Amino acid sequence: MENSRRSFLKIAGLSVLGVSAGSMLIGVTPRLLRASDGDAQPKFTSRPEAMTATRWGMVIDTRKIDHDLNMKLQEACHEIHNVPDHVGISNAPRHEIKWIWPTEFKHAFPNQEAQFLSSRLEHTELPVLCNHCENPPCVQACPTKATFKRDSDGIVLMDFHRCIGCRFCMAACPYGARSFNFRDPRPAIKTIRDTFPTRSKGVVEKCNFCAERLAQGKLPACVEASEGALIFGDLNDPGSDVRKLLDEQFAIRRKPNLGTFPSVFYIV
Amino acid sequence: MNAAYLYSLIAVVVLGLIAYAGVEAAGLDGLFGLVIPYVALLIFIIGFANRMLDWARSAVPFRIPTTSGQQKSLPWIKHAKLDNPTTTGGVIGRMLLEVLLFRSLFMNNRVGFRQVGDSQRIAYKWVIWLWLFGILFHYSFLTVVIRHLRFFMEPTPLLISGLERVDGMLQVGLPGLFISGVVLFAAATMLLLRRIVLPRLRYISMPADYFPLLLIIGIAVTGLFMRYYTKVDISRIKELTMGLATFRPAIPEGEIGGLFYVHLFFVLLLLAYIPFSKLMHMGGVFLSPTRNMANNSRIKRHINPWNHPVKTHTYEEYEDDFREKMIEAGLPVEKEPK
Amino acid sequence: MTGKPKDLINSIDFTPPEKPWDDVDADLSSGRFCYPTKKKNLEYLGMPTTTKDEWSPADEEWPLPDNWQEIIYEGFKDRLEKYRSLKVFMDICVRCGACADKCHFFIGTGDPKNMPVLRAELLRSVYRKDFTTAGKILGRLAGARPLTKDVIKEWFSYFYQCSECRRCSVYCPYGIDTAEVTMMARELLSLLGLNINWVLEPAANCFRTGNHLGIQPHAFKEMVEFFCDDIEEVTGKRINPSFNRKGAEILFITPSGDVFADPGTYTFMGYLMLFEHIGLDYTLSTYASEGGNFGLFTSSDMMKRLNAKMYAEAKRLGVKWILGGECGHMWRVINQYMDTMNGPTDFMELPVNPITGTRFENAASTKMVHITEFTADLIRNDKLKLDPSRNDKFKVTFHDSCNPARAMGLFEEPRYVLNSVCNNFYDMPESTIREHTFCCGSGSGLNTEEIMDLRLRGGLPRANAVKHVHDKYGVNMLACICAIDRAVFPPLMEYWVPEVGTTGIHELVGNALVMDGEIERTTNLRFEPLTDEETEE
Amino acid sequence: MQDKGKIIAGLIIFFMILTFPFWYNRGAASPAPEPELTQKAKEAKVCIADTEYMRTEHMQVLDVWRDTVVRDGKRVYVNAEGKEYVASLSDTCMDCHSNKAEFCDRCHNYASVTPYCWECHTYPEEKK
Repeated sequence: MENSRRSFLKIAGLSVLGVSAGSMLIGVTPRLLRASDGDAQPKFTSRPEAMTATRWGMVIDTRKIDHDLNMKLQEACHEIHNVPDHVGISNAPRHEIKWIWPTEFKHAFPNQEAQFLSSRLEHTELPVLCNHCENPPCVQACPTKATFKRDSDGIVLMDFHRCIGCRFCMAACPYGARSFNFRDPRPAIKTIRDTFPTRSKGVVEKCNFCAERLAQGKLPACVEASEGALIFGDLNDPGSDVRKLLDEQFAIRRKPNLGTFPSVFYIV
Repeated sequence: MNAAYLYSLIAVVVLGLIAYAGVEAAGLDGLFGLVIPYVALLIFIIGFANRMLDWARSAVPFRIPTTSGQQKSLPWIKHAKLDNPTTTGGVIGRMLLEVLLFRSLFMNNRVGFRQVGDSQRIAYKWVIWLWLFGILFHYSFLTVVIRHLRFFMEPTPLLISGLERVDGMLQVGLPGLFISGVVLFAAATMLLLRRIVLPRLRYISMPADYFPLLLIIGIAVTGLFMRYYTKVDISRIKELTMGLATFRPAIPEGEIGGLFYVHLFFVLLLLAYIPFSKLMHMGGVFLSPTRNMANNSRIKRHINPWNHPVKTHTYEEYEDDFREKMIEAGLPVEKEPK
Repeated sequence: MTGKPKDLINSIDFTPPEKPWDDVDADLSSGRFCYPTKKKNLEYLGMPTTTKDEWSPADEEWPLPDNWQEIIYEGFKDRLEKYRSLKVFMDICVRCGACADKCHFFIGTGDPKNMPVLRAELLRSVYRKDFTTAGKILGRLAGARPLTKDVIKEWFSYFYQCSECRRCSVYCPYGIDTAEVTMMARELLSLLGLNINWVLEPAANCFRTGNHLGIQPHAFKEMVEFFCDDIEEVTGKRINPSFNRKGAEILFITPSGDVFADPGTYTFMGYLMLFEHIGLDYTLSTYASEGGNFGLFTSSDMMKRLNAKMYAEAKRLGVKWILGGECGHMWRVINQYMDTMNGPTDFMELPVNPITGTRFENAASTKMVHITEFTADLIRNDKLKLDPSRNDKFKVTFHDSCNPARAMGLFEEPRYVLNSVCNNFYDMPESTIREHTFCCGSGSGLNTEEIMDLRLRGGLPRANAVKHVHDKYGVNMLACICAIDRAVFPPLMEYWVPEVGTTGIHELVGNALVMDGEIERTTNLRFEPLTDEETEE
Repeated sequence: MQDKGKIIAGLIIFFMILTFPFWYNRGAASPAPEPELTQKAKEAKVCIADTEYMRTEHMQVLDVWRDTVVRDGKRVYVNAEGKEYVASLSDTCMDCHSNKAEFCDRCHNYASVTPYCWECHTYPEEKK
């Protein structure tokens, strides 16, 4: 059913029509905001402990990265986000779902001069994830606005409810940061955590900079697990940890020539 | 009757108000929720059967199919088995294409004038709109009707929940948008606008053409409103409808709302209206002799039940009239003159 | 009477009038109606008459019997019981408008009552008033209106502006056939003695002499012999056809129009040459000397009365089967009515082509074969020696006559014959041929001089398509398989596309047929040189 | 009278289909089920809004919640009385109404409504 719904949309190109018709119908006046009774209006707010920034960013100190840490990062992330692990069920590479994963320097930075690379960089894998670009091509590619960049803090997010599985975003992302659920993810999740939803078959997913944790005043799971190798903060705040680090250390970003302006920096 | 639609619009609005006021002001929930449904259903069944049997009572004296393809003739000439059927199978095929796909409407074209040099020429353009709106209208209506069976069956059959899933596959909004409802509303509105906007169509349209369309639009609008906007408690509604479907009619406790009764009243009006209106085309299409007969009267003799003898001019009478002249011209005659 | 073609076509306006249609009276000014039947014809046929011998539809007061409303009511009721088609067609129209611009009379006049839907509404409105509950209660709101004398006038006007061509029926989602409605309306009008002379005079003639034109037996024979003289002059071969001969294998019946008027006469000559060439054992009948049937345009009873002589004569002469010539409505009667009305035909045998041995299984019950089926079979089996170059001066197109097209489905046979006997054949655009074909504009007995303007308008869609292929391919000859067409097209083409002539298919067969022992031909059957100097370039 | 048999047969089939719900239910009564409240819900007495409103609008609430949470990042809902709730189906709704089968499914099944919430969101029994 899921697939038929998605392929239908893909073929018919009705997505825009559907969304607009739907929002037209239900969006006339959100009854919810007209209150059920009484004069007071219901409203939404954020928790006081929520962490805020105007542009979240991350600095990865590659000098502190080793294989074990890489694994730890991924585990921390994938576990709390109910990311399925299809290994053993299906080994097809395209079935793999990953939010943060280790890769070799030459793959992470294909445009960098890699001759006579320090053996440290040559042999260590670096963690890569969604770059939460300032100019994200995936957002432009999405026909239903399921992928969007949050105005308030610059995080590139996915609204899974809206994703129709067209995978335009995957084609648009230069970093391969997105995965598609070719299979039902639930059987491949060891322990389903009820603090985060799973996804359904036919939906794209990726790193969300732990937006749900930031809202609770917690750092991203990978940062927490990184033993100081990953530093997280507001790129627009000159006094933030990330900015301080970037002041001191030379850092590079992935595929800078594409003009996407990643928010993830690598100190090499 | 250029303002014919006004009569029908007023009629529909008044009827809607009657149901609304009847329930909200006069508290006639029982009348609108329990009595009228059974009455309307009875009117429909009896009226529909009556109409069909009335048609059945009339004779079919001749085989008069409209042939829209090559006849069956010499074996090396390709016979159009569906458009000019000679067998029952062919007729069934032709009828199915007609009833399920509206084939005749599909080949509709429009006449217009084209300037060639200093004079005009007639030109024809294939137009698909009537077919498109027609088929969208009918199929979305059918889907909506079948979907509503969930209110009359417990447990809801898988087939119906399956249809709901397909109908709701856009998964837009909450409650999930059903494509059929929106399409029904849009197609019915287009069919109505067509009648109002196109001068030729406005000229041939009568109140009886606008009334059912407006009634159906009324049904669609009240339905869409209840589902997406004002909201109703559908558990209670199902309690009411299940009461009807199990012959234990009762008005459930608690508020259902006047809008629901307007919706229901419109539906029942439509149901009761069918046997007395052009909407009988749903049954009549199967009885149309130009489509439901095979073109085989040269192959197999068709019997006219009222075939009566007529006065003819026999050869004998003819020869009596012209015998002399015939003999003179050397034509053979049966009887020599005395 | 009628202006230039350009002005006529520019004058067509599809915009409906301001007033609703039931407030617009029928236009019964001179030239807008067919002359009513002379009383003698009605009396001869034993049909109801009007109360005055001489009257005109333009008169304010029509000579109707006192109980005219009752007559119509009873007649309507009777027909609703006898014809399911009528009852269903009265009830199920949804006025979707698909038929509106399919009628050639609507296209040519722009008169909304010539839209099939409104034409039928003329009858439906009265039906609703008298026979439906909704109509009785709601009246005009339900589209019902009382039967008044104005309604009768309207019926007379518009049911004689329908040529029963059935084109609307093809496009109707329910197959509602205005021809059927028109036939019923004409029957109802006939009950009041209202009929048109151009239909009833031929019908009366046919009843008496066996053919519409009233040709008496000796004259019929003389005319055919005259054709034989012409054939001898062109081919050097003498043909002596037999008449009323008992024991012949086949009875040949064709419309009398082919005996009487050009260009049908050339088609008749083509038949004679073909039969002579293959040595067919056939006979002509002076009694069954008419294939056509103007009873079809009057009432089913009249149709049956005129049709009866075909089988009666076949039985009297003891033939095995009947061969029918090129005629339109004749074939509607033969295909859809004849066997039901005047069968069964157990005195005949399943038609077998004596030359090829082909069994015409599709005529197993009627025992009557269409001449183009017969000729196509001969050509397919290589039994004819044909020289199509003798028709090279013609660039031919083919008009599907309404009845063989939409009441029979005879599409490929004539085209096969045409392609075999001439080198230049071009079909008209798809939307105007085969089941989509347009009427000549004068079918169903409307081929009468007094409504020439209307006929030219009704024929416009057909002429327009002919003009198209004339401009595109240089078509100069319009072939058809209908005697009414052959009478209608010469004036129609003269007006709209003067460069195009009219022919029957078997005229072209006659031209192309290389007969045994014939002299070298220098002219065609019209005594025209085989090639035109002008066209030779 | 031709084809009368066929017409009557067709009519009977048509009416059988039309009245199918009557045959299907065979007159068996089926009252609307009432959602069952857990002890916790009973004690709480109030939901985020009054019951009548929640009966008809709960799906709307969830729809607005999910949009606001996901897209605007505002995760706390303040109701008309000023009480704050974390706008979360799994954490808030299902905390009180932890009996999905008795609270949600009964009515949804009765009304043949199949929400696809549970394709992604967890509910208490699912926790392993």
